[in-house]
Amino acid sequence: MAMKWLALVAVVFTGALLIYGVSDFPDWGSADSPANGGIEGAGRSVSQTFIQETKPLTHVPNMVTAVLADYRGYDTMFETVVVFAAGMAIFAVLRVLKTVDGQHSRVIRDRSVDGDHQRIIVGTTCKILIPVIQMFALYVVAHGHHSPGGGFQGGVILGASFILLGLSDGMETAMERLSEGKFVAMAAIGVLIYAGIGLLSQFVGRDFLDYGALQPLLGTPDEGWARSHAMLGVEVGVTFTVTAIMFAIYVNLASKGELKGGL
Amino acid sequence: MVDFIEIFVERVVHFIENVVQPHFNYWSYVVLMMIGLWGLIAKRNLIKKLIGLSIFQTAIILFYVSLGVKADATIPVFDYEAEKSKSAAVVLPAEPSEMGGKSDGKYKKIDPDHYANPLPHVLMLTAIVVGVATLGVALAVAQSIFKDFGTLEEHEILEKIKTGDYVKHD
Amino acid sequence: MVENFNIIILVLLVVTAVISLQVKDLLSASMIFGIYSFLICLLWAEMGAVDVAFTEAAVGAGVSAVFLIATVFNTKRKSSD
Amino acid sequence: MIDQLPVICVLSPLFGALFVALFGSRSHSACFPIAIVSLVISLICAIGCTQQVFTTGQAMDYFVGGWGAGKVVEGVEIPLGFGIQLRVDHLNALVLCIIGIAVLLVSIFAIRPQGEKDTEKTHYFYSLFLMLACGLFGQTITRDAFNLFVLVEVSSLASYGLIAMGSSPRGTVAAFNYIIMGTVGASFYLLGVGYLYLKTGTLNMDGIRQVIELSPDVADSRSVMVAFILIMLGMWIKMAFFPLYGWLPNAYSYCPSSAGAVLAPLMTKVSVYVMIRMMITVFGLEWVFESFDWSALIVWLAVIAIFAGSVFALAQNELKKMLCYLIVAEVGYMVGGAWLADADRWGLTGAIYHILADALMTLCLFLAVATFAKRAGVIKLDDLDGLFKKMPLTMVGFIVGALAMIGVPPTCGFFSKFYLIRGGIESGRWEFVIALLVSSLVNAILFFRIFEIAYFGSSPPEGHGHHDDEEHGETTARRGLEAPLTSLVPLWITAALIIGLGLMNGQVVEFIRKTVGLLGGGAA
Repeated sequence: MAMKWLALVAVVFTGALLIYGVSDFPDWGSADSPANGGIEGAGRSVSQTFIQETKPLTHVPNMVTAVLADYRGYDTMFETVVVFAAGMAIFAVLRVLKTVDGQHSRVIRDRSVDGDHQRIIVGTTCKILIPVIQMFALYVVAHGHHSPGGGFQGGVILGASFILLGLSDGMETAMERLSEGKFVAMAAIGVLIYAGIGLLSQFVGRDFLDYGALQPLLGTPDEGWARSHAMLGVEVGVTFTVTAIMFAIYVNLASKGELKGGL
Repeated sequence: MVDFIEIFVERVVHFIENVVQPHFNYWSYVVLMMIGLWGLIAKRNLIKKLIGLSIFQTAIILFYVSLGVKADATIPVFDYEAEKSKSAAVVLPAEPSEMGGKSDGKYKKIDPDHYANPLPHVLMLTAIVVGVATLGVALAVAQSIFKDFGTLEEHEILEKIKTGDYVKHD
Repeated sequence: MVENFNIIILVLLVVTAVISLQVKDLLSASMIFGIYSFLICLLWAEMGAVDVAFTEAAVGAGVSAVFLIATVFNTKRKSSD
Repeated sequence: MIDQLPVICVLSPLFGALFVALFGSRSHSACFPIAIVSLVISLICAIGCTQQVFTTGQAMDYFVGGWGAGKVVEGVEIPLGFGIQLRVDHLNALVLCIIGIAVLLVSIFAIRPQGEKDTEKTHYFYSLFLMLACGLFGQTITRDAFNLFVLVEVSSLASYGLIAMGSSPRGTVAAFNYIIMGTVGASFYLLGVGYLYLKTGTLNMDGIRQVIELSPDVADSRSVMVAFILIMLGMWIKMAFFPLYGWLPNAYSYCPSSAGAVLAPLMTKVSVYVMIRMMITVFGLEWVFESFDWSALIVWLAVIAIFAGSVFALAQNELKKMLCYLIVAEVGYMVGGAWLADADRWGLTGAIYHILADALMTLCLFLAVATFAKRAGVIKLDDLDGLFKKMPLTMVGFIVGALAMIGVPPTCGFFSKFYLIRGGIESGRWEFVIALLVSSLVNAILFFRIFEIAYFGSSPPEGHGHHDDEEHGETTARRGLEAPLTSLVPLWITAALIIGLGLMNGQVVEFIRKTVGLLGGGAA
């Protein structure tokens, strides 16, 4: 009960504070607010520069992708590291490496007639669905430059396709496709691709993640195209990590860290 | 009395029109956030706490997305057709002409008010992914707690800690 | 400037948020949280944040609901509050 | 090459973490060398940056992705805040060095991480440990308000994993609370940054300060004030400042001891650093102390924090928990010092110096306590009985740390208290001065009690079941209870650094005071 009162006090206090701050916000949807239009007399705001110069600088139509993977690519790299750290943390917390008496707590699903029927229907449907989902995921990754999408979304969808396989056909089947050693390595390689592309431009003699430096390597007509291609490489790295870790989190949570049995 | 009520209603309507309406999104983000915070503190079930935490985080994301909205803008993806068909280049007043970018040839200078602000979107992509990573770790810890205590209710866990009634590893 | 569409979704959001915190069955709570995520994704798509909406649809309504459900299956389904 | 040092400092542990995850599962013996090499590279980079800042007297700037402010790329002039800026200046150079030293020493100490469920998880431990280091370096070095949030989350997620992987069920519960509190703290910070972004249109710290300084409308607006409160609240949760400290003692005392040895000295200190960075760089000291004059209230909160921490520490009979409550008191020192609005900024100087000093002192004590726990099974104060004879070499390190905590002259603990008290006197905040002195007294009582137990023993030998203990003690004494060199060397290095930092206090303080805003009271 005491917690309820504490919660009430905290909620009322924080809410009042936030509303107090909201009261002198610019109107919702105003294009002239400092965030959108910049401070008066200070020239173009950062976001206006993003909108106007993304096309000349990187040849990428989707500004979100350009800002995400290039201008603020350092943020995105650490975002991928956050995902990787979450995966490692879950392994550290939950993974049971030594089975105590050789048997795990969960009985493998029953083989009754009814269960088999369900299995056939669900299994067949998912077998048809999963390739389509995976193809869509790859499309989302590849088309991130031109439409909404990119490494995270594609990675999550790709990871979800493996999760679906685990749900419909049992975790063992999914783990045959993507075993533990594989997905941990895949997650690490994903971040490594990202940071490696950044490091490559350092070797060329420019700053970290300066994709323009890769122009001679990629043989593009100008630096903008080099940025565009390097962003695609970076997105692929993100996809690797996100796919692997989403699946890893699922298998750990569903099997209490035993990576057997599952839901 | 009737006058009083009328004045009161008038005041409320005035308040809603001038204070709440232009900021409606911001107000509702505060409401959602407070629901999340309430769930976070007052709920005793650990999973409920995590749902509250997620609501709290999505409310913050709603706030960020709201601040990047421009009323007459489209999504932040470059629109070839629209840009090609524009008759005149838009020149911002504060901008010197020599840093105008490549306005020659293929497309003209882009009107920044035509597109939504991409920066908050980028930030929130990061925040969403951070949110799901935190949720995953928290759920793993919750399962680990369940393994040791056999319950996910906070008061029962505290009770068991007091009595020492839980699985102790050496 | 706020359109009615926004207001409807915002009201629904508040309703789903309260229900998912109040319902005693954790499986229902997870599902309703998935609905909440989907609604908020609609709202963001409407506001022009398509990338954010896409991510939220995949992450919030998809994967985190699965994570919650996996945990609920492995622990207890009933909650005291 | 020199100009690449800031980013290498952050990247090196990241690559280490990735290689550990890749190769560590096959052979655990690969983890340790990878960790050491990557952390040594980081430390060298941190020292190199400090050297550079010291010799040139200028801050080192680094723009990730080459999006430097004012640079012209393909005919486009890049504005400030377009990309992400890293900057090593007088404020964070030494903090970087301390982080580098602490993580390196702990990783040597943790050559065999103790207290986790099984040693099969060594590679997860090292991977998380290196990511924690990466996050700490990153959040110290970055100049971008949102990037700071991401790096706070990197280090937080790693620390959640490190705390929850311990074998104690109470540790898992503490980790859960820590996750909730940590996420709420980071979310408040994120929200504050959002309010600032709405009002200033940029995420670069210098950019935000320029807008606040130039435009009185923004500086006086409610949103900026709320943003400031939110950011401070978020950081106070993260650093366990007085009313919000509930998560800390359990989280740090029930986690694996090598994880505790790195989390306890660094996590709270880096949060204090972030708070000071926010005050100096984002809002500007003038705004903080003039437009938003809450100095009195916050110094009082700090005084309560110091008293509460000390009193709770006195009440504990578990060694680690006692140290955890002392951390709560020390956070009170730093927050109070930072908020003493004296004209010459001696309080703030003292607080920054105390970040360095306290990181070393806490590291020293936690290393010693972890060694006690590992070698002699010491958990409670009474277990220390006669430890002086059994582990004299470890005890030496512990004594140095304890004397620094009390504030005995040649150690750095004395000088940090000296500057803090000077700030307190100059600003006329006598309550803060008194709290500092009382806290030193309490620390003296606490540690001399420990010395007494460890030297003379707490109870007469005919105590309950003491016979077994003695026999056990005798056999172990023959084998040598003394810790191995991998534990002793980090401990002694820390102890030497405590004294070294104390002796060098003049130069260090002179260096710190070159931070913009600390000299002459105004931000430039």
